[in-house]
Amino acid sequence: MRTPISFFLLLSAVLFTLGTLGVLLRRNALVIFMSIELQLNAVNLALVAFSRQWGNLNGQVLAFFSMVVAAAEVVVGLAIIVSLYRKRRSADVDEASLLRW
Amino acid sequence: MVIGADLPAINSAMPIWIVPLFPLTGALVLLLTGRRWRGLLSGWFASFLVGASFVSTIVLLLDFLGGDGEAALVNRLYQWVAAGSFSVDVAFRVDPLALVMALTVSGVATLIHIYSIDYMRGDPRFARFFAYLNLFVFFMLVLVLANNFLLLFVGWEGVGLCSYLLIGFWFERKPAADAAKKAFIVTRIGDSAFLIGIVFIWLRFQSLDFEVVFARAPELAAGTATVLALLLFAGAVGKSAQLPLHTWLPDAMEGPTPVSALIHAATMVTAGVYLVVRAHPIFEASEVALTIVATVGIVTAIYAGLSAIGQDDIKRMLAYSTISQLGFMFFGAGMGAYSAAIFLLVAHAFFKAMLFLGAGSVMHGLRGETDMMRMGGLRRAMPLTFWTWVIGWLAMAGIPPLSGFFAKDQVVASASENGRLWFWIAALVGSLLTAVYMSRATFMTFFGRPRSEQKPHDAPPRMGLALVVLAAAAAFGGILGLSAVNGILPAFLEPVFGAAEEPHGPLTVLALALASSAVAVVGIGIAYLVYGSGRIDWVALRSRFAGAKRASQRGFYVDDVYTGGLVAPAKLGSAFLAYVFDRRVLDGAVNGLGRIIGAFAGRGRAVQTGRVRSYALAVLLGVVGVLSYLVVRF
Amino acid sequence: MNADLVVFWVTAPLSVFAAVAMILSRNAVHAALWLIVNLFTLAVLFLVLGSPFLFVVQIIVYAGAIMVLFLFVIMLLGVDQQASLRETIRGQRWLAVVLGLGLVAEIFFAVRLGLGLSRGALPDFARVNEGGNIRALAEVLFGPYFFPFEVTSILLIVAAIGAMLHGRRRVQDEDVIDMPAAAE
Amino acid sequence: MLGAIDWVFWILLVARVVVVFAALLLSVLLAIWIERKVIADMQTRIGPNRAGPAGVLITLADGIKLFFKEGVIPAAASRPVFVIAPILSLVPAFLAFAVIPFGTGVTLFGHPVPFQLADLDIGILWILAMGSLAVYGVVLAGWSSGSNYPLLGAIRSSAQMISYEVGMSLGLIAVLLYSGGIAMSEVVEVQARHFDVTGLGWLPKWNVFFQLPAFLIYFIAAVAETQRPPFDLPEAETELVAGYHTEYSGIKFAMFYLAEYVHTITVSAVGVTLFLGGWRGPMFDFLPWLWPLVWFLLKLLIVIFVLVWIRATLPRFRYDRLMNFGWKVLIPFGLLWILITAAYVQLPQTYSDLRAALIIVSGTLAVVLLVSPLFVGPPRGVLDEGAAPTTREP
Repeated sequence: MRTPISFFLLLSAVLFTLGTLGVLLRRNALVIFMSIELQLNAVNLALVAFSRQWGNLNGQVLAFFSMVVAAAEVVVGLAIIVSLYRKRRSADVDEASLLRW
Repeated sequence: MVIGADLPAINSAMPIWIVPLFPLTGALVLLLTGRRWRGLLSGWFASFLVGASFVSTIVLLLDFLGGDGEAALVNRLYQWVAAGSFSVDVAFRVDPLALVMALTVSGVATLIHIYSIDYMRGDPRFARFFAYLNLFVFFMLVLVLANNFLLLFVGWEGVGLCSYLLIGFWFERKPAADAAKKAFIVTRIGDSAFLIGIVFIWLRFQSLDFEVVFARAPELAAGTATVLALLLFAGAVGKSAQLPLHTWLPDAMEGPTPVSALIHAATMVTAGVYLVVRAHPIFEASEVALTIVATVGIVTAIYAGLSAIGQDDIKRMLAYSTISQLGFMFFGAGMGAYSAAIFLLVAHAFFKAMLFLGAGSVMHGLRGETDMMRMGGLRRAMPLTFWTWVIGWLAMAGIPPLSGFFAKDQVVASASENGRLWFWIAALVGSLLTAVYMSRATFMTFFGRPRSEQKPHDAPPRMGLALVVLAAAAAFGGILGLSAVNGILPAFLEPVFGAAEEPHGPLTVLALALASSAVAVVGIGIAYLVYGSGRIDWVALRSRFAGAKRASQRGFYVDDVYTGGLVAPAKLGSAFLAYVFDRRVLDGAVNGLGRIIGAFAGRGRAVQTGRVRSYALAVLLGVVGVLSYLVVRF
Repeated sequence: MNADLVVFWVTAPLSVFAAVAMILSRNAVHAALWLIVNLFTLAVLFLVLGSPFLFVVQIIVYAGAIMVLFLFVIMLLGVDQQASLRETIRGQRWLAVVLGLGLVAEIFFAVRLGLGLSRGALPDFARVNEGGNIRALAEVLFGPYFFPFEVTSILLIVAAIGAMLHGRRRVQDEDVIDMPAAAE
Repeated sequence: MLGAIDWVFWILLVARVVVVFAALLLSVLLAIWIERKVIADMQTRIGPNRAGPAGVLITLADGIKLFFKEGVIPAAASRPVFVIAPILSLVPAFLAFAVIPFGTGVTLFGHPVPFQLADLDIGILWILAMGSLAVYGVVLAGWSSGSNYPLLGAIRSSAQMISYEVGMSLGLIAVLLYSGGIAMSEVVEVQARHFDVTGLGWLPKWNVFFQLPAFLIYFIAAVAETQRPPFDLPEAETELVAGYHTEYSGIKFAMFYLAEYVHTITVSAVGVTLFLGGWRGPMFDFLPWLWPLVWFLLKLLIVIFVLVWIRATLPRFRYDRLMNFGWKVLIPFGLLWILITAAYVQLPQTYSDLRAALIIVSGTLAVVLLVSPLFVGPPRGVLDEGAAPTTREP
């Protein structure tokens, strides 16, 4: 393999930032949630790249765990969004500001 | 799990933990799935598991008898606590004493489970009742099979918990809920002392294992031994309802009757006796402690006997009689007659469980009536209950050749053998009282004219089964200990207590036996004269001696003294703290602080927009800030 | 020109494009589809980085389960109207973009400081993947990482039960049969 | 590097892809014809009999007809997704076939040509991955049609596919544990052993014998995955018209139809490979590369025949029954079976065979007994079917 690992890391950084921007700019809870998934994936890419760089499998294992945790997180998060939607008839996060003063 | 890994020499065919595992399984399954069970199935399930526990205990017994003469089989499951040098294993121990206790517990519990199936039928929390019963059996087995003080304490507190849950099983009724709380709190006083005792044991011996502690107990200085023994004894006093911590037991009769039979007569309350007997090397290191045990025991026995005579409620009468009998057991233990105490414990488990179940059967037949003033003449309507009751009554009164005679005779005789004449006389007085109050209850309940309009009926067959089996045990249990020196039980227990000595008191065995039978007959005679013969108008007698009657019925006002002397001042003090100190001083300070903080917070809360995205932006700001610091630093 | 470099330069721009398209899609379903495209490109990159196992797990878990759940929820709720992209919080947009650029720049510097932007000689991964990537990964997963692995299984169960309870419609009180039928 | 490219290798590879693709298409044509013929036979009808000998070309004729029909796109549809959806349902079905070995292979021009597109390390996982992608075609088709029936049909189908995919994975995991390998070739290799019981030495140790429960789980889940009867709820036309592809017509509809059959053939082939010994069978010296093909096709034909037979025999499930069966029977059973298989694989390493068997049997009983209270009796708060709702006494 001749591709420098730093390329992957930079791609990961770009994707992570795009995910961050998605969280910050969008108001639909589902799209925000997808952006979080994008961030997680960017991190996974970095982890796998590190694993390749240092020649051991710890990074891959960590990425695997992060996928498992992501699955659990999505299940719970979607359940929350569904019940939020049932209550408020809207998936707009700006409207769900009950905790404001 | 490595089972008994460090004990290769012992070839126990069956691991000991199997025995408590059965009821634990039952309790867990029933607690988790209680509402799904329909009908009586859960009761059968629970009874089956406890029965399995009984059978496996018998297997253990056979293993032990067939073993190579080891004094005890020990299974270490795993290291439970490891904190610095403090290390405790979860380990179970089987020796003759533990086996006798475990057999009694699981055997009586099996019968009472079966009895309860009919007794509790139709209760909306049927399955939960059996879950608690199973849980109780589990903890009780842990208690008797434990190999160290801490595990014993776990079982000890566990049975306390189950006692609380079961006394308050019908918690919708305020008296039941109150009684449950009372039982829990009063026994806790003793338990605290017990726990302190355990800590002392650790400090002194650096171990809590029975082998280590008991092997080194004779080294104890007399003073240390006294303190240690009295701390343990305080726990026993609470659990076994001895003076002055006895007040919870009569109230505990608010629980379902099978619970009274199992927990508050046959098993849990005897745990105190078991503890004293188990820890006898510590007690023996202090003459003072033994004397105190004996004194407390005999005083309690006489006090509770007097109180029992005044009771009209059949269950409270039995409760006081239990206190009294437990007093006898402590008396025996205090006299050094350990196997006699255990013998009385086993016999008492049989006949008192039977009497309670008989009382339950009477209540069952009379739709929950417990007042003996409204019973009478039941022997025709309930022949089975009556005849089994008669066996229990005579056994308890000490009529030969029933089990109670042998057991009590040995306990009473132990005083004579020690040459303590006054103790012996006091014990005879206690026996006399026992015979009197039991006979009184019998005559009031089963003889004379019926004093209620109800149509009583006899117990259904499953309840009858438990009655008959227990009555048979009460009748023939004496075989276990025909002689204090070389009977079956004393011989079996010999490895634990050492060989019994030939009696050397001023009176011969035969004379002692004659004396105690005579006392029993006299007691029954007195009761017959007053309550059974019809020649004395005992109802009129009651009103003539109303003061004495009330004093006896109220347990000589011990409870009222507690209420007035301890509870009321405590309540008053709490009220002052709650309504004056807390409201004015503490609340004032807190409110003032709160107002100050609130004033600051009013400014700060403007930051909280409630919009998730603003918060996320703030997080990003932080991330970028921290990262730029790191990048600049490197 | 190496095969893996070709693959990288094909998938990386596609991946970035898909991510941009995702956050700019006005329709939630389209956003989800773009995210799926992005996930596939990442899966391919995992393959390039020597982890066929993560490649297939990425497809099964992310593409096969997570994104299907997303689509399912979108369809169930019917929140697929065209969303307005107008910003409502003052200053949010440009601050976000500036900070995002800052983040990328910082990571760029960090990578340059740490790894260097192109350094050849990578360790031999064939030895690490001895006997197949799955076997090698299993050795690590069920060796030093065994306890966390077991913990994740508990996490999954708890998440499933939690989601079930959370998403369940409340049963009306009068429909509940609480009292067990009186036994006999 | 460019100059060193081995042209023959690449041409053979491309040829392999093309041949497999064409063979799969051809087998779909035949499979549809077989299905119609067999069902007709079972219902004492004649079935297709016009196009070609015994109507064998009927599918081709149908395909040509559909190809020339007008492809209607509803006005409310989301156009790009509407077009992509049928492709998305076709591609994974084809791709899954790539890892299935259907013969030993031959050597051409000095290059070994295995009868398998790719023997991936991740064989079984690849099949699972492709199976999980199949949902997209359904979901997107239903959503993009912009109409209610397809949407409801898609929700139903995708819920069904997601649910049964779990059961299917459990079945496959059991085989994977039992075989000790993930690559398809390893699984086939394991099944080459024979029974070492006297009198049964001729019988190959196919996974179907010792993994019968896993086979049943896989088979049921596979039928549900492909949405064939009796699990063809999405096509319960009385309720949902034609399910998720109600709005499709012409060549796009043909693609869904094709995908369905490719999927059927693929899961059958997977079943044959994992449970029925794959291409293994008695070999002869004459044309050694041919026999594996023959055996594989024969087994495939038998499985497809069984599928058709089931279709002709069983009535359709009710939807809630289907979900209940999937979640409350198939999955717990699958988990239990994995437990048993794992014990079977692991325990003999430490214990003697007899003790291991004892532990497995008693452990299984214990698990079943402990868990069974959860499955017996009506759970709290759920009414019995048909029972009048009882209200709480005031």
